Amino acid sequence: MIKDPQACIVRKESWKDYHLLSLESPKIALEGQPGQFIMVRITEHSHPLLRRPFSIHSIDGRNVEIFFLSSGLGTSLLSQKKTNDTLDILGPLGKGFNLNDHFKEKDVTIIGGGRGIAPLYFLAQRLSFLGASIRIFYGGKTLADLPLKDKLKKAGFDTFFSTDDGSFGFKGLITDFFKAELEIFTPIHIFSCGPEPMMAKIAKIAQKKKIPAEFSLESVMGCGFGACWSCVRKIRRGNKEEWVKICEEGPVFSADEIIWKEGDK
Amino acid sequence: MIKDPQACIVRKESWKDYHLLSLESPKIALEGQPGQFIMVRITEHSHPLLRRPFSIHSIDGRNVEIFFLSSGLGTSLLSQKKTNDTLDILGPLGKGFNLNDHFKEKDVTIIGGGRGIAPLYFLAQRLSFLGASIRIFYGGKTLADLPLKDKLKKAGFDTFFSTDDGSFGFKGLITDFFKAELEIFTPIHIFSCGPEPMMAKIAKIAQKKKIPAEFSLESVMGCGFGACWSCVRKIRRGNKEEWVKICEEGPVFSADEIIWKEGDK
Amino acid sequence: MTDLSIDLGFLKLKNPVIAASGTFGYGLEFSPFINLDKLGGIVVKGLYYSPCQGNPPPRLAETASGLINAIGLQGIGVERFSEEILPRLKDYNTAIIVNVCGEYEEEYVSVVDFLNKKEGISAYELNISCPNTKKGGLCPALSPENTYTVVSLVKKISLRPVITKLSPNVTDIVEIALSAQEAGSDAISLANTFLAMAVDVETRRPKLANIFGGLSGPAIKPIILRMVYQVASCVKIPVIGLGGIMSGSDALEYLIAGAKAVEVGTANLVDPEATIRIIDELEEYCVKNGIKKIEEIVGTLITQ
Amino acid sequence: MTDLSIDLGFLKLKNPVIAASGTFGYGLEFSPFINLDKLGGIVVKGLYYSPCQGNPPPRLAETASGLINAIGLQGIGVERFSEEILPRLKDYNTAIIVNVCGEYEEEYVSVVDFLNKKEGISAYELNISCPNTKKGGLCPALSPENTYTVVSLVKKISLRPVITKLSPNVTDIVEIALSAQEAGSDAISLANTFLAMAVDVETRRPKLANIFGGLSGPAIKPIILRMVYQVASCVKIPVIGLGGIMSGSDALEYLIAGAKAVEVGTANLVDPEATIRIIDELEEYCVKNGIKKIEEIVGTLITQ
Ligand SMILES: Cc1cc2nc3c(=O)[nH]c(=O)nc-3n(C[C@H](O)[C@H](O)[C@H](O)COP(=O)(O)OP(=O)(O)OC[C@H]3O[C@@H](n4cnc5c(N)ncnc54)[C@H](O)[C@@H]3O)c2cc1C
Ligand SMILES: Cc1cc2nc3c(=O)[nH]c(=O)nc-3n(C[C@H](O)[C@H](O)[C@H](O)COP(=O)(O)OP(=O)(O)OC[C@H]3O[C@@H](n4cnc5c(N)ncnc54)[C@H](O)[C@@H]3O)c2cc1C
Ligand SMILES: Cc1cc2nc3c(=O)[nH]c(=O)nc-3n(C[C@H](O)[C@H](O)[C@H](O)COP(=O)(O)O)c2cc1C
Ligand SMILES: Cc1cc2nc3c(=O)[nH]c(=O)nc-3n(C[C@H](O)[C@H](O)[C@H](O)COP(=O)(O)O)c2cc1C
Ligand code: FES
Ligand code: FES
Repeated sequence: MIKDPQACIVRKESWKDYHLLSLESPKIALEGQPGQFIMVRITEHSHPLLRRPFSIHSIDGRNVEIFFLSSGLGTSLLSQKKTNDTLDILGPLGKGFNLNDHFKEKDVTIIGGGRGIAPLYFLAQRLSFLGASIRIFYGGKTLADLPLKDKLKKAGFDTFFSTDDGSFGFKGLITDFFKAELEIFTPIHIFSCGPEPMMAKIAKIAQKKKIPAEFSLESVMGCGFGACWSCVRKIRRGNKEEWVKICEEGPVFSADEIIWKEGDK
Repeated sequence: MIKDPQACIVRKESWKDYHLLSLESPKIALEGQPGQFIMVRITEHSHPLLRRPFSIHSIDGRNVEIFFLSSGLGTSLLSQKKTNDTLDILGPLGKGFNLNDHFKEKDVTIIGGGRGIAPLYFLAQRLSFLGASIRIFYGGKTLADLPLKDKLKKAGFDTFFSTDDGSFGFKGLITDFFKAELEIFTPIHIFSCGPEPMMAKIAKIAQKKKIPAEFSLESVMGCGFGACWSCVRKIRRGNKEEWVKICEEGPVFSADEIIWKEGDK
Repeated sequence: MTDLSIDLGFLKLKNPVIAASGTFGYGLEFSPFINLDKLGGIVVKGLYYSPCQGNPPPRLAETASGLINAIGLQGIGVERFSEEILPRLKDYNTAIIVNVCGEYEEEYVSVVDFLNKKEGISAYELNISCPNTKKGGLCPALSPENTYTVVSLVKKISLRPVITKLSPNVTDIVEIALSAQEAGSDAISLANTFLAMAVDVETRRPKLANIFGGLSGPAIKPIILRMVYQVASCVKIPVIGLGGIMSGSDALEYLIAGAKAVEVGTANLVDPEATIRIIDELEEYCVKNGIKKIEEIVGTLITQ
Repeated sequence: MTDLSIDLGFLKLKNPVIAASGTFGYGLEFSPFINLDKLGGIVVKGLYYSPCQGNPPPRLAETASGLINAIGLQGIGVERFSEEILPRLKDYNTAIIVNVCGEYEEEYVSVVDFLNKKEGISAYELNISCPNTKKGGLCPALSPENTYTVVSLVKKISLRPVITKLSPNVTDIVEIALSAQEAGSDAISLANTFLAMAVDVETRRPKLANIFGGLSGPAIKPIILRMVYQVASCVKIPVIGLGGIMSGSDALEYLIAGAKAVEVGTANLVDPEATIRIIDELEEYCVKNGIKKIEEIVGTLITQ
C-alpha cells in the first residue's frame, strides 16, 4: 500500500463516456497485480470528499493505467483531467485474481460487461504471459460501450463481442453468447467483471458446469484499505456467512464465496 | 443585471499572484460602467458555494475584463481557469463612480493600492475619454504588487508608483507619496480603491483639503444583487447612520458617507 | 405534459417550488432574472412589526458546501412593506407568503393582525426558529410548549393559513411538529438554519460579528431530509421541506421523503435562476419517469 | 521548536491530534502509511462486548462535503480485541483509547470491566452517541439523565480515565455536557455524527440500507464548532473537539474555540496521512505566530 500524492497523467485516451488515464507511479506499477485497484482522489477540496476506486487496467513500465466510465460526479470530474495534471492515488489495494502456472496451455475464459472490462485487460496480459490460451467475451449495451474491442483484438486474444442492440457482434446478452459457445468448448477457469446480474448468471452457468470462476465485485468504498468497514458484502466462508470487507479480502472472490444480491439469480 | 452563464475566457494574463481574465459577454460589456462589478461563479459544484465579486477592470469591445489577486480558495481556483473555459457571471452590478462632463480639462487623481487598482483602470480610461487630466498613484508592498505599472504608463497616464520596501518607485506608503505631491498640485476630485486603512487616510487628507473623494468599498457578498442583506456597511445619510447594502447602493461611496472601521482613522 | 401543481389543502400551488425567506429579498429583486409568475410561491424576507437594523457585519461566512449567516432579520417592518412592496407584488401571479418574526410572543400577533387587513397575501409563515436574531434569541421552536403558545396565539386571530417554520436545532423534531399541529398550524416548514460558527485562525476572531449564525446550504441537506422524513410520517398537516436544495434532484429527495412542497433558499444567492431551473428539472424527471402528476411521488420512499 | 504537548490532566498527549473512532480501524491499518508514534493518540473502533455484525450494505453515502455512514459498529468484540489487537498496539508509543459501546447500559460496564484487566490502554471513550446502532438506537447522550446514568455506572468501576462522547443531535448540548461532568466524566469529546439520510431519486430508495446514518465531514464542522465553544465555556473538564477536521486550520478553529485536543475522523479515509499533515500544519502555525506552547492558544477566541 503506497500513497503517491503526485502521480502524473502521462497519457489520456477518451471514447465518448469512457476514458483511460495512464499515471506515472513507479512504485505502484512495480507491485500491482491483476484484480487489484487504486483509490484516486478527485479533488483536494471537500466535495466530492471520498476517493474513488478503480481497478488497475494495465501496467505499462512505470505507469499504472485506469479505464473508467464517466457516470457520476467523481468520474466526470476525473474525465476532465488533462495530460500533465497530477493525481493523488493509493495502491495497489486488495487481493487480485488467482494466477499461477496451472493455467499454462489451458483454455481460460474472461468475460467483461461494460466498464467491467477494466481489470480484465491486465488479467489477460498476465495470463497470456503465463501461457494460457485466452478467450475474451466483451459485451455492452451498444457499440459505444465496446471502446476496447480493437485493442483486445490487436493484442491477439480470441475475442467475442456482443451488444444488446446488435449494433456490433452478437446481438443480445454476453451471457447468452457465452452459454452458446460453451457447447463447443469448456474452459478450465472463468474470470469475470461487470454488472451484478451478468456475473450472477455466469456464476450459475459455471457452477452447473463445475468450472471454477472468479469475479471482481464492487461496493461503495470509504477508504479502500480496511479502515472504515463500509465496503462489506456477505461472503460465504465454509458454512458461515459473514460481512467481509471487499477492499481487503477482495474485490476478487470465487463463485462459491459470493452470495448474489436478491434478483441477481 | 444580466446573467451570462457562458462567458468565454478569450484572453488570460498572469503575473505571479495577479491575473487578468477577459470574458466575452457582449451584453454586460455594453452596459458596464466604471466602479460596477460582476459576480463570478467559481464552480458548478457546492464548494466554494458563493459567487465572488470582481470589479470591471476594463471593457474591450464585447469583452469584460477582471483583474484579481489570488488570495483564497475562490480566487485560486479562478486563477487556474484557462482560455476557452467559460464562466457563469452576473453583471453589471452596483453603482459606479460619478462621472460627468464636469471633469473636462480638470485635474483628477486616482489612487490604487494593490488589487484595488482593478476598477481604476477602467475609470481612468473613461475619465480620459471625458477629457480629464489624470494622475494615477499606484502602490504595493513590493514590485510584484505593481503588475499593471507598464500598462498604465503605456496608456499615457501621469503615473506615480510606490512600494513599501522601495523595490520600485517611491519608498513608503502610497498615501505619503500622495500627501507629498499635494504640495505641488490640487486635484478637483479623488477616486480611490485599496486597503481600508489606505482609503481612510486618503479620505482624511481629502476632507482636510476639501477635495471631493469617492471610494470603492468591499464587503462579504452573498448575492451581489440586493437579495440577502449580507453586504451592509454603516453609511452616513444626512444625520442618520444606516446599514446599507453596498452591492446595491455602492460599492462606490463618497468620503462624507463612509464611516471608516475602527482603527482605520 | 406533467401536472406539477400541489394542493396543500389550504392553498394550491402551481408547482412545489417556493422561494425561501431571507434569500429572495422581497421577491422583486429577482424580477430582472426570472419570471416570478412561474414560481409555486414566494416567502418574503422576515418581517418584524417595526423596521429592524439587524446585526453588524460581517454577516456571512462561507463553510464547506454551506453558508453561515447572521443577518439578524434586518428589514423594513410591516408598514413600509404594506405600502412599498405588497402593491407591487400583486402584479405577480404566484402565492405570496409573509415570513412573520417576533422578538416576543405578542409581536407575532401584532404583525399578523396588521397584515390581516392587507390584500395580496396567501399565507403566513411563522419564523419561530431564527437562530440569530438581534436580541440573541427568542426561538420558540426549541420547545414544544413555546411552539404551541406562539402558534395558537397567532391562529386565534389569523385570517389566513399559518405555516410554522421549525428549527432543526432540537433533539426530537417530531415532538415539536406535533405540537405545532396541535396548536392548529396548517402546515409545517422544515427547517430553518443550524446554529453555527466559524473562526478566523489568523485573527483568532469569529468570522461573524455576531459570533453565531445560521448554517444553510447543501451541507445541511442530509440532516433536514431525515427530519422531514420523520415528521412527514407522523403529522397529518403538509410538510414543506427546505435545506440545501440546489437542484431538481435535491427537491425530489424531499418530495419522495414526504414533503408536499419545498423551499429553495441559499441556491437563490448562488444562482438567481435556481428556482426556475429546479422546476424545469422536476418536470423533466416526471416526463422521463412517466409521472403524470407530481403529487403522486410525495412520500413514496421505498424502505423495504 | 514548539511544544505541541497537551495536558488533559488525567493524560498527557504528545500533541493535540487524536485519530477518531471508527475511521482509523484498530490503528494498525494505518501503519503502512504513517508512523503511529507521531500521533497524540488513537481511539480504536467502537467495541461491544461481543463481536457485532453491523448493518447490511450499502453502509455509506456521500453528500455535499460530507459522508453518511451506517456501519452499525461491526467489530470483533473485547476478547478478540484483547488477544489480537492490543498486544500489537503496545509496540506504538501513543495514547491508546478504547471506544466503548453498549446496546444496554450494563454492556458499557461489562466492556470496561473486561478491559480494566488488560494492559496498554490509556483511557476509555464512552460512545453513548452512535446514531446508527443495529438495534436502532440506545443513544443515552440524547438526554441528561441517561448520560448521567451510563457515565456514573462506568465511572464507578473504571480503573482508567473516562471520556464521554456526546451527540450533536440535541437541543441543549451544554446541559448534557454538564450532566456528564457531574457524573464524573474526566473529559468530553464533542461530537459524534448527526442523524441523517439520503435518497436515491432514481430507485426512490434510501441510499443506506439502514435508511438513517450518521453525517460526518467538513459539512458539520460549523455546527460542532459552535457546540464546542458553548460547552468549553461552561464545563471544567477538558473538551476534545471533532467534526470535519481536514487541516491544521480546522483543528486550530477548535483549539481557539476552547477544545484542548481534537480528533480527526473522516479525513483519515480520504487521506491516510491526514493526522500527520495536521500535526505538521499546527506546528507551522505556531512557529509562524511565535507560539511557544500550543496550549497557549486553547480558548483564546477574541470576541470583543
Ligand atoms: C474495487 C473497485 C474497482 C472499480 N474499478 C472501476 C474501473 O476500473 N472502472 C470504472 O469505470 N469503475 C470502476 N469502479 C466503479 C467506480 O468506482 C464508480 O463508478 C465510481 O466510484 C463512481 O463515482 P462517481 O462519483 O462518478 O459516481 P457517483 O454516483 O456520483 O458516486 C456517488 C458515491 O457512490 C459511490 N459509488 C457509486 N457507484 C459505485 C460503484 N459501482 N462502486 C463503488 N462505489 C460507487 C462513489 O464512490 C460515491 O461515494 C470500481 C469500483 C470498485 C469498488
Ligand atoms: C464589489 C467588490 C469588488 C471586488 N473587486 C475585486 C477585484 O477587482 N479584484 C480583486 O482581486 N478582488 C476584488 N474584490 C475582492 C474579492 O472579491 C475577494 O478577494 C474574493 O472574494 C476572495 O475570495 P477567495 O475565495 O479567494 O478568498 P477566501 O478568503 O477563501 O473567501 C472566503 C469568503 O470570504 C469572502 N471574502 C473574502 N475576502 C473578501 C473581500 N475582500 N471582499 C468580499 N468578500 C470577501 C469571499 O467571498 C468568501 O465568501 C472585490 C470585492 C468586492 C466586494
Ligand atoms: C441570508 C439568509 C437570510 C435568511 N433569512 C431568513 C428569514 O428572514 N426568515 C426565515 O424564516 N428564514 C431565513 N433564512 C433561512 C432560510 O429561509 C432557510 O430556512 C435556510 O437557509 C435553509 O434553506 P437553504 O439551505 O435552502 O438555504 C435565511 C437564510 C439565509 C441564508
Ligand atoms: C465510517 C465511520 C465510522 C465511525 N465509527 C464510530 C465508532 O465506532 N465509534 C464512535 O464513537 N464514533 C464513530 N464514528 C464517528 C467519528 O468518530 C466522529 O465522531 C465523526 O465522524 C465526526 O468527525 P469527522 O467529521 O472528523 O469524521 C464513525 C464515523 C465514521 C465516518
Ligand atoms: S473501504 Fe473502508 S474498509 Fe473497505
Ligand atoms: S450581497 Fe446580497 S444584498 Fe448585497
